[in-house]
Amino acid sequence: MSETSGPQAAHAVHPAPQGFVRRYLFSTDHKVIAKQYLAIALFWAVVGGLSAFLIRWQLAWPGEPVIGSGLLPEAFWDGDSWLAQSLQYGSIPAEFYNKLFTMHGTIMVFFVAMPLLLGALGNFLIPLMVGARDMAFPRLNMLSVWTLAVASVILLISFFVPGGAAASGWTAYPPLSAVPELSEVNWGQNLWLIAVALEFASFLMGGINFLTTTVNLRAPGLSLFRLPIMVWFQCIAAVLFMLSVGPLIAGAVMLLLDRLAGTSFFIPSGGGEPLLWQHLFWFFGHPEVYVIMIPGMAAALEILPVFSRKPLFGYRLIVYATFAAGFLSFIVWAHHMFQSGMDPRLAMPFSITTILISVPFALMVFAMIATLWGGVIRFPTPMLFALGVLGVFIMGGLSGIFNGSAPADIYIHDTYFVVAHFHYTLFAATFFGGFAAIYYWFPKMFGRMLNDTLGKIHFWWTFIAFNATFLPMHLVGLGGMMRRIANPLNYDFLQPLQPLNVWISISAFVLMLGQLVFVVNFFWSLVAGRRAEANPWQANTLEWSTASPPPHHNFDTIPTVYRGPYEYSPPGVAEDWLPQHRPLVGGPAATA
Amino acid sequence: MLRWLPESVSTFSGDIDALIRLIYYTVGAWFVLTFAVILIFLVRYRYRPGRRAVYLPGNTLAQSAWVLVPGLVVLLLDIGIDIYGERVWEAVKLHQPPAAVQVRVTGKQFAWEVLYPGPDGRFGTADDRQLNGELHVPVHQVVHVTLGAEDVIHSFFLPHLRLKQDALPGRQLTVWFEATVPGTYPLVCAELCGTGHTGMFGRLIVHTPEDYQAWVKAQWPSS
Amino acid sequence: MEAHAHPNYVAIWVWLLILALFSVMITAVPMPHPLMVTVVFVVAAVKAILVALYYMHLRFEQLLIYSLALAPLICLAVLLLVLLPDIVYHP
Amino acid sequence: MQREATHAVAPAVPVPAAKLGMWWFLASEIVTFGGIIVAYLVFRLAHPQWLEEAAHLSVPIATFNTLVLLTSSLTMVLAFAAVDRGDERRVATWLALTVALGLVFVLVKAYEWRHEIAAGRVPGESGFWGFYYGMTGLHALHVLGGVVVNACLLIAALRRRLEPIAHRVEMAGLYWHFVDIVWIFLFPLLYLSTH
Repeated sequence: MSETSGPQAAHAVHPAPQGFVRRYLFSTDHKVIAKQYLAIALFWAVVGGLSAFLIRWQLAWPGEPVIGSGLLPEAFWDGDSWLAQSLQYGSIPAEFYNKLFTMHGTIMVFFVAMPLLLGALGNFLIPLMVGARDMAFPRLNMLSVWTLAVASVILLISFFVPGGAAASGWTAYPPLSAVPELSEVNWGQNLWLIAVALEFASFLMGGINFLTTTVNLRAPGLSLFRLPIMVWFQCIAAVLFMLSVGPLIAGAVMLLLDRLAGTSFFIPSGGGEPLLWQHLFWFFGHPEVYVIMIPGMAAALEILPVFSRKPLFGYRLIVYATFAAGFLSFIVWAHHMFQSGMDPRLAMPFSITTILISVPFALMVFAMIATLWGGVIRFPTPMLFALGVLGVFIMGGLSGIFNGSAPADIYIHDTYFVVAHFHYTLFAATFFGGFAAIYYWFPKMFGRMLNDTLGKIHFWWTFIAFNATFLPMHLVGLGGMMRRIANPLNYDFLQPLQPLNVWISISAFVLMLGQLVFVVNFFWSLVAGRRAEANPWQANTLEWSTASPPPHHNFDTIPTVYRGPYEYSPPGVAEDWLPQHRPLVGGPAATA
Repeated sequence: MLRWLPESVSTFSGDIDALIRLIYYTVGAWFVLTFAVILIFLVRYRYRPGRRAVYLPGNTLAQSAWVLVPGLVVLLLDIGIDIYGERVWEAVKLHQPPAAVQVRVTGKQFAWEVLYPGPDGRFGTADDRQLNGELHVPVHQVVHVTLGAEDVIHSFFLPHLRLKQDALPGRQLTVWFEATVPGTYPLVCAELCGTGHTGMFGRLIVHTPEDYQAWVKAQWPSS
Repeated sequence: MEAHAHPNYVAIWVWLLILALFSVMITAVPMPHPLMVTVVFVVAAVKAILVALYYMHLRFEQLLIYSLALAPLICLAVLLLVLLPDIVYHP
Repeated sequence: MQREATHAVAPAVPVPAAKLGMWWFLASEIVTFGGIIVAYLVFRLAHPQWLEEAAHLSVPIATFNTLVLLTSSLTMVLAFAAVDRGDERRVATWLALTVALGLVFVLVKAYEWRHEIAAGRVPGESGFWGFYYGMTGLHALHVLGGVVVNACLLIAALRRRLEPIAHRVEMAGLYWHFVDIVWIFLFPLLYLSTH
């Protein structure tokens, strides 16, 4: 950590490194690192999406050969290639199905959502938004992305080891995950634990940078309550992650010892306690949900004022509410365990805290709506996705009340209602929030605009197909369909739900197909998009005060900040925006 | 939406359904309200040339009231849901009425083993009988089910009775229910328990009193 | 470097040794087990606080550093409080 | 309303970035060690019979190791004080002592492990031994890591290059004292409170 002999060190101008390797692979530039995170996230999004495709295929048409598998010759399916062994003549056996949803959850939460929302957004935006030349510890930053890359490779290898990938769910409840014979997975689960632990290490390193950069490297005049919400939320997310992940790292080591060294921390036959893992997992797991969600919300909170041309309503209130939600997130975790056999007297206290947590999030939603009131609202693609976050998040929050109420959860727990609920919240954050951010900051990141027409097609396609997929899932859950079953047709009482399952699957395929619009738009705009000026959205925050894309050292001169980040349509100013760094010439000092 | 719930056939299933209904109408109202407001705002305040947005940072208490007051309403509704929920939870999971019938159910990969104590009403005696995947109970009688698991965690789920409880290896947990309608209902596993998870199910057979006597007679002819 | 003077590290070290030996010897004194455990852990906590305050200079740090050191302890206390009824005293 | 201000808003006495980063790392270490200690605590309370198993451990050896580690904290902090005074020779002496004491700790620990394993008390033997090896092993790894870091600093100090390592000695010290504190708790948790 020698690169920090003082707060001014990162404000020194370094020449951009030359050569492909130093410049793009082992770069210490936060902008390049952000793109590396983005690449990792997009790669895993494709893998996670493919696993989702197979999951939905199996649920709609259990046992049917996957579409297109007939194109491969019989001889291929007789062979012993990985694909032929995983799929039996094109159809999905139960043991492979278990691997699919396990890896889908793991990938989407740890290898898509976090790299996208924290890795890419946090890394790209924090130094630019606080007016710094780079992160406080650039080399640690590089180490964190490379640790994630190693974790990614290990997770990828785990698919191909004998016995295949982990198959005990992304929550990896022991004893199923602790004894190889019980899940019929051996090294897949070990590698899973190692990959996830490395991923945690990666984001712990990232978090150091988020906090230290924000505390120490802010531009002159940029007091804490002039920070953009994005910076606040990234820091809160980093702190939540750091404070909650430790026990699970300890738990992962213990589980690995159970598997490899013959201990019995979680194996009851040896005196262990399976519920302990669930406590450690969810003690981390619930704050983790907010680690993902808060930056997604922040993207929406950044974008709404810009396209409403209005200040963000209740800036401080939103920050305080998020602190409250972050604090509460440490005392709600047992709501994942109401039916787990934990002491039933614990249920109601946790039910109360869980339902209370709706209050800060409700405040945040109301503040977003209040921001729209009296605005001058335009609807380019980023705004559409930001509104998508708002709408989808309201749905997800409301359906959470069912799960949070312990007695209602008796019935709903482990059904598709839960699956619908967490896709409404996490999909809202990861994909709507992530796309909002990508459409909004793409010009800053790559210097070109994304095509707005394709963007709008992409939004409406995604929004409609998303709701068509996950809204009916609530009904399937109310009908009693359990999570993680490979074949609903096995159960008589689930037969009437099958048409809904088919509908959900078809909608999901349409949803996935719609993402091709984005892929085309992304790559086409990368090379042929309209060149972006420095501030295409007429936004106030500091990242727009420098060129698009920013030079290696971000700012030619470090800007001085005069006001908060959301001064849109301020009285006494001719334009309807007033950047943070622009002094008011001759105007009264108190306007902002 | 709520018509998708399976038929409700236990003494407490109605309470749980009522709670779900209460939450459904509460959040449904919020859903309609928020989306209506959002849509009205989006249309009413859409861009038109020459109009300038209102400068409203929401910093003062008077302005914050616009979000704080609805937040307070949310808080009150939350408390209401919790108070109602507390009673239901108490009835289902905390307070167990005295048992008329006792059985032991053990989950293992991948079946439910049901152990009946026999006419002497005690486990560990010669007249214990084990049936795989079949839970026979009389209607309108309080049944205590002592749950255990042999290998991994399973979840004892009776959708029509609105009863779910994980079965843990190394721990015995007792749940209760009282069925109100005779019939045959699914008994399934709701917690991932391995490759055969999707095939792990059995039946709950709720007998009329006469049927139940006949079933007991058939199982234990000597008594 | 730091603006403050260095405390007397050797004196603190002597205290640490005395406390360590005291906590070993106390286990040989006949007394009720819970009392002994309490004494042993209070002594351990005092040692830890001495090391943290003086060797790690927490006494001279700002609120931010303090909260980084304390917040994890609060989280762990919450975890312990919930685990106690569930793992130890379950029926 | 925020008034326009152009003055810098960095805290009056800024927290050095390295110190902030180090404390962040230590906080994450506290929750990690804390997680396993909390788990051990609840297991220990739930299994009174672990008392007898813990009685197999040697309190004199562990007491010796406790004194070794406490003393190494002293030498470490004296190295830091010597850095402050710019006394290069002393820095090297104190660092060398710290490294030596750290190695003594690890060797004694290894001897203990060998003794226990020879007596058949392996990790899988019971829950207690799982925790014993898990917790002391994790701790010993941290001691080894600290020894390596301190050895690197020692080499730099021997080369009379104090300037670049000055604040690194402080950071390494923070880490080393943290490892010491963990042991301060592991000692009573595992060895004492047995009789």
